[in-house]
Amino acid sequence: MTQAAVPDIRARVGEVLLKNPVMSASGTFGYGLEFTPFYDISLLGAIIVKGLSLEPTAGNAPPRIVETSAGMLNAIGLQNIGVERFVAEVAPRLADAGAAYAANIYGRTIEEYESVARRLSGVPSLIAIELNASCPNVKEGGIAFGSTPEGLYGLTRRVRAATGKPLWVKLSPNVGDIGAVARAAEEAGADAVTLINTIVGMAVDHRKRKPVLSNVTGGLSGPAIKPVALRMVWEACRSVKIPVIGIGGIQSAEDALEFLLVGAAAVQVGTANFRNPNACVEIVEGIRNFFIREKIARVDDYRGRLVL
Amino acid sequence: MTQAAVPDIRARVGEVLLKNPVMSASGTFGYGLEFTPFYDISLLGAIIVKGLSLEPTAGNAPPRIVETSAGMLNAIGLQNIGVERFVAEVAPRLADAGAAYAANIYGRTIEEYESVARRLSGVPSLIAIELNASCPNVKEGGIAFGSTPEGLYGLTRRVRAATGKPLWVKLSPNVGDIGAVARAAEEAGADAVTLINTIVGMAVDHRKRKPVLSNVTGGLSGPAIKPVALRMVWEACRSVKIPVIGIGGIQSAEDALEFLLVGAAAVQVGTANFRNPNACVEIVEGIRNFFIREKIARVDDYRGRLVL
Amino acid sequence: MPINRPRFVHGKILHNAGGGIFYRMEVALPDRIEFAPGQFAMVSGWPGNDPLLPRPLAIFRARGARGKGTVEFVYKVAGRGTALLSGLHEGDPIAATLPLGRGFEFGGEERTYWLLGGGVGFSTVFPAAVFLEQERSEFEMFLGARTRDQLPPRDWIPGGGLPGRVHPCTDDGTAGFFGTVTDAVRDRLDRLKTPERRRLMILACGPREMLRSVSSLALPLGIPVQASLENHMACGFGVCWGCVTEVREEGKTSYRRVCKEGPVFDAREVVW
Amino acid sequence: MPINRPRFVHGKILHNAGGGIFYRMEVALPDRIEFAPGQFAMVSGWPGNDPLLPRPLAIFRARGARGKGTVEFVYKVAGRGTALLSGLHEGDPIAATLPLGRGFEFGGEERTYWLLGGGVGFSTVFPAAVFLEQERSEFEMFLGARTRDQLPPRDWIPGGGLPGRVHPCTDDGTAGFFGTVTDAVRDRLDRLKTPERRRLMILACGPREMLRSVSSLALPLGIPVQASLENHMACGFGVCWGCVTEVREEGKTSYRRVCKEGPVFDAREVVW
Ligand SMILES: Cc1cc2nc3c(=O)[nH]c(=O)nc-3n(C[C@H](O)[C@H](O)[C@H](O)COP(=O)(O)OP(=O)(O)OC[C@H]3O[C@@H](n4cnc5c(N)ncnc54)[C@H](O)[C@@H]3O)c2cc1C
Ligand SMILES: Cc1cc2nc3c(=O)[nH]c(=O)nc-3n(C[C@H](O)[C@H](O)[C@H](O)COP(=O)(O)OP(=O)(O)OC[C@H]3O[C@@H](n4cnc5c(N)ncnc54)[C@H](O)[C@@H]3O)c2cc1C
Ligand SMILES: Cc1cc2nc3c(=O)[nH]c(=O)nc-3n(C[C@H](O)[C@H](O)[C@H](O)COP(=O)(O)O)c2cc1C
Ligand SMILES: Cc1cc2nc3c(=O)[nH]c(=O)nc-3n(C[C@H](O)[C@H](O)[C@H](O)COP(=O)(O)O)c2cc1C
Ligand code: FES
Ligand code: FES
Repeated sequence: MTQAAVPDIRARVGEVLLKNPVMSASGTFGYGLEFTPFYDISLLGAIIVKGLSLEPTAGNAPPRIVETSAGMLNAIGLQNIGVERFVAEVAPRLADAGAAYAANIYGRTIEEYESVARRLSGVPSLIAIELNASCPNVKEGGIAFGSTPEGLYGLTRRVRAATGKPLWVKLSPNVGDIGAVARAAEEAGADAVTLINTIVGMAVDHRKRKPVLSNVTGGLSGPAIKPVALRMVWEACRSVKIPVIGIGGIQSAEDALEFLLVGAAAVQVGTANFRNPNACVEIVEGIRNFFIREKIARVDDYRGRLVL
Repeated sequence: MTQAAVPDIRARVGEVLLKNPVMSASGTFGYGLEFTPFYDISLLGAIIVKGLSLEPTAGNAPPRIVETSAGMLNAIGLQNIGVERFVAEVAPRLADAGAAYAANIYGRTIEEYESVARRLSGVPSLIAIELNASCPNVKEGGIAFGSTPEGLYGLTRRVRAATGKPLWVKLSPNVGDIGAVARAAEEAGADAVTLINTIVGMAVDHRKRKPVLSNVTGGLSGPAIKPVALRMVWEACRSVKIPVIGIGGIQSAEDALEFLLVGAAAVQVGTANFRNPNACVEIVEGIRNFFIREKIARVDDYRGRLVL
Repeated sequence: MPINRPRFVHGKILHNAGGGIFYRMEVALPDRIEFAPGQFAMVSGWPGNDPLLPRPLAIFRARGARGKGTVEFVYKVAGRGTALLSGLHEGDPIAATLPLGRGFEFGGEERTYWLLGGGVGFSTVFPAAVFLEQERSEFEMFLGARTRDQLPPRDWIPGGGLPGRVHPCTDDGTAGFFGTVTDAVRDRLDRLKTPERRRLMILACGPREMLRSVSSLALPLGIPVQASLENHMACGFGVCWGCVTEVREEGKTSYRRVCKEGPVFDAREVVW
Repeated sequence: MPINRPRFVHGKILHNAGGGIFYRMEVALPDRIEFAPGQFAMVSGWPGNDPLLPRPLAIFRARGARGKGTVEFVYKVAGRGTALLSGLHEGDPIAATLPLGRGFEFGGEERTYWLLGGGVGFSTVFPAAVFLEQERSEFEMFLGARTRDQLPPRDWIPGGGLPGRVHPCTDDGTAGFFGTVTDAVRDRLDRLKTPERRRLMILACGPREMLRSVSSLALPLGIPVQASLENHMACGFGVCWGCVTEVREEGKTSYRRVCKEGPVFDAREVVW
């Protein structure tokens, strides 16, 4: 029982082999470079950059965020610099930093999705495209695609055809049957599914009698949603054969291990970065230490080993 | 502007007029009598008793509960004394205590629902029947009925025909389109809809590699879910004409006011009773004081007055 | 009016300090409370909703006069809630619902008692010791810990001064009896004469495994065992059905609420 | 190495005590920090996830030597997070990300400065006063409060001893100038000679309405105004895009992050 002195914590997501199973979540990690004062970003499994669109996007009017119990609502409205500037200015610097990175993308139409995917396909250092079919904030955004298996199937198939990069489809939790939606993505050719995106929520000011967010509703993230995310990831793992990337409320290595335990191939860490900018690397370290302590040799010796 | 010295905080739910808009939520208030050491239970708008079934039910094996961030998962499995004992032993004592009370009911089949509803129809002091079409815990339970508009429509119509009591239908939040489900209940003849029931979640022990709950999944309740509940109540209010009873994460008068503001006719308070057994009466007092301070004469002068 | 049936009260911390691996906290309350040994409180009052639920703690001691009271708890840091409690200071607010549950029942005058406390379980049996001392009943105490340092501080032990009355037991033999409480009980039971056995009653609180094994020793000898169980609780006063344990009565099993029908159960009924 | 670019550090509270309606907290850090006046920290470290997000607080003062430092914050209880901070004690843990944001920019030697602090906004401008005092630059301070009791304690004010340099302003006239900071500024601007105006630069922090109205007085006179904005923040270091404010540049408007491109903005660019 001494084999696991230095565990191998590399994680495989389809054809992509990650240094470790910990990625930063889109929209909570900027374009990655913002974290270089805190640590060496090449230490992460991967960085998923802020959702990119064809054109730069201004986003919603403030207020865009509000805290809730153990969570937060955001309605950023996908403010971003656009795919061109990302490819020209950011991608080379991420590559220079030695970071593994994927691009989260969205469009207002299928054609826009295709264009963004095509533009990114030529970036050699990009490891994958993550299709955000679920952002509940922008009215003309992903919501129509991600909320039914049919809509998601159609979108995924088209983007699948538009790019040779590994395609990860990020699922909305605002559905009745997450397994059915995950299967639709799988059937349409996704290489992996990522879940969950934020749950649609709302906050109002009972004195001013107004919504707190200018967008009225926003997406709930943070520890509050972890039990829901874990259940959905578990259901998705039992519904599809492609890898499942687990996300939602992860704050610690223990949380991340829970997602691996129910079957996730890797995890993403979002809101936790805000309170603790070192969250992602601390989670990598925590997983490594757990594997050492418990003498687990590699991720697949732990992953999906939930005993019912 | 001095009219509101003593505001009228009575709340109307269809034909039922409540002393105030605050009810205790089913499953978090026992059969009501357990609260008599704490306060006079006739002070509440209404008490919704623990979900009743045709026969006494043993419930799930422990562990049945686990705490999560700002929330808890439960998989009680609807342990209850059965409708007969409730009618014979509990109902008279609630009536004696001067309490307004409604019965939350469930069945494993439509016929069982009908039988429970019929049995309760003859209890004069019972103000309403709340149909739990959403409990996610018992495999043979409400989940099939509450998760699609069609299923809910069928169930509601049958129970509607079985009882002359006001019928409130309690909705599951584990659906893609809460408005559609609320409309189905309305079309089938419900007098009101109550939402939200718990959101399906899961907790695992990463060290023991086992689910924490014997039932594997459980229902998430508490402040963690408030933003989701508030959004769904808001959507339901815009989807149906019948009254909407708001519930989910309410801990304080401010929280309750938020639900009224988005349009709820009344609210229910669940998990908050556990930490503070006086929660319900404190919320009644808090609403009254807010109305006095803000010179609001009656509930309808505040209810649904969200300015978008 | 003294608090003798469940009430939700706000208090302020008077002291909260460690003693070995345990903490002892005294809280000022709006009134004196009256409780039965084995009863407990649901303690909360920290800011924010995380942790959300109150934590059950045995009532260790209560004092006070009309309109003014204090309650004491003894606890061990087991997780987030107790860690949070251990960080509170004098003057910080605390809320509690108390007194809750069914405590120990005492037999007639002729009874002698063994009080068994495994780990922090001593906090539940100490009030029984205080009561028995007042009643001038005969009792002995068995206190179990992994090692010497994990025993309760000597000056907390009621009647701890009386030689022969308190039997510390350590798994590693660093103090008192070398072995578990169960081992010590087995040892003593073997040497007990029948009349002594007839008078004996066991009141116990500790890990479920200890309660189970002690019961399996004592019950066949006709010695009644009252076992105080510890389950995770949401409400503590019988309305959530979250804390149940399986019991057997007249051949049938059913789920009983540890917070309401317990925490003290007749060990014969418990399905271990 | 001193902390002069964003780092996440764990500290321990040295003092945390009230002064009037304000609290002042000093935290021991693993190293000395170097910051520009107007920069801030994201403060957290309480147990549990509720509140979840850290709270932005201006860096009021920082001291220390190699491998050992302290930072001070001054705050007012505004809601749950600050209420929680106010209940913390000496020795309690604190976490902070710091130093963050773009602070004030100072002009050439010939400049004179007015530092405006509305409410707790003084905590942001005081470090600028300390800096200007070191530089032997000329400055005056206008401190606004609703009433006398809500002014910062006199002994916290840098250069507070110098007569004529600090101008308290109270809405109710109970101390200093009778009126708001904006009123006082209007008053003084009216009496200012052109050469004085040319040298003047305004650094301000306070309610948005104060910043807006001061800007609308000073900007038309060609007096530069640097306004430190306060928005709700999630991260504080530019990765969530939650804290944006609308700015106008070359005729076009866009959303800028208060935490990254700010909190100090050229008032000409802000869309008020
Ligand atoms: C009637 C009664 C009296 C008690 N008296 C005392 C006392 O006087 N002194 C004292 O120190 N303790 C006492 N306890 C135990 C005490 O309540 C617990 O130690 C405390 O609640 C733990 O809370 P925590 O937040 O510190 O730990 P938590 O973080 O809640 O959990 C501690 C451990 O329990 C596990 N756990 C959490 N939820 C569940 C679940 N649903 N099922 C199974 N395991 C779970 C966790 O994984 C963890 O390992 C008493 C308990 C009861 C029921
Ligand atoms: C750069 C910067 C520096 C600061 N420096 C200081 C300082 O040195 N001292 C100091 O005392 N304060 C300072 N503040 C303000 C301080 O951060 C806030 O007072 C604090 O975060 C409030 O937290 P809370 O939890 O106490 O209040 P909260 O409970 O979070 O809220 C307080 C009020 O804000 C409202 N609110 C909540 N969310 C939103 C939203 N998204 N949009 C609009 N309104 C909302 C709430 O309804 C409530 O009325 C600074 C702020 C910034 C941005
Ligand atoms: C401020 C913010 C912005 C986000 N932006 C995006 C985005 O651009 N694209 C996307 O797919 N998800 C976005 N998300 C969702 C997160 O990637 C993640 O799915 C969600 O927050 C749940 O994980 P968490 O609880 O760890 O934060 C955003 C979340 C937050 C909080
Ligand atoms: C322990 C527990 C038991 C519950 N049992 C029932 C039930 O029997 N019937 C029902 O309709 N809802 C039941 N619920 C759901 C609540 O009534 C309520 O819808 C939910 O908890 C959300 O409200 P809250 O956040 O205020 O608790 C139960 C909830 C809890 C926590
Ligand atoms: S803890 Fe709620 S019934 Fe026992
Ligand atoms: S607070 Fe996150 S970008 Fe400013």
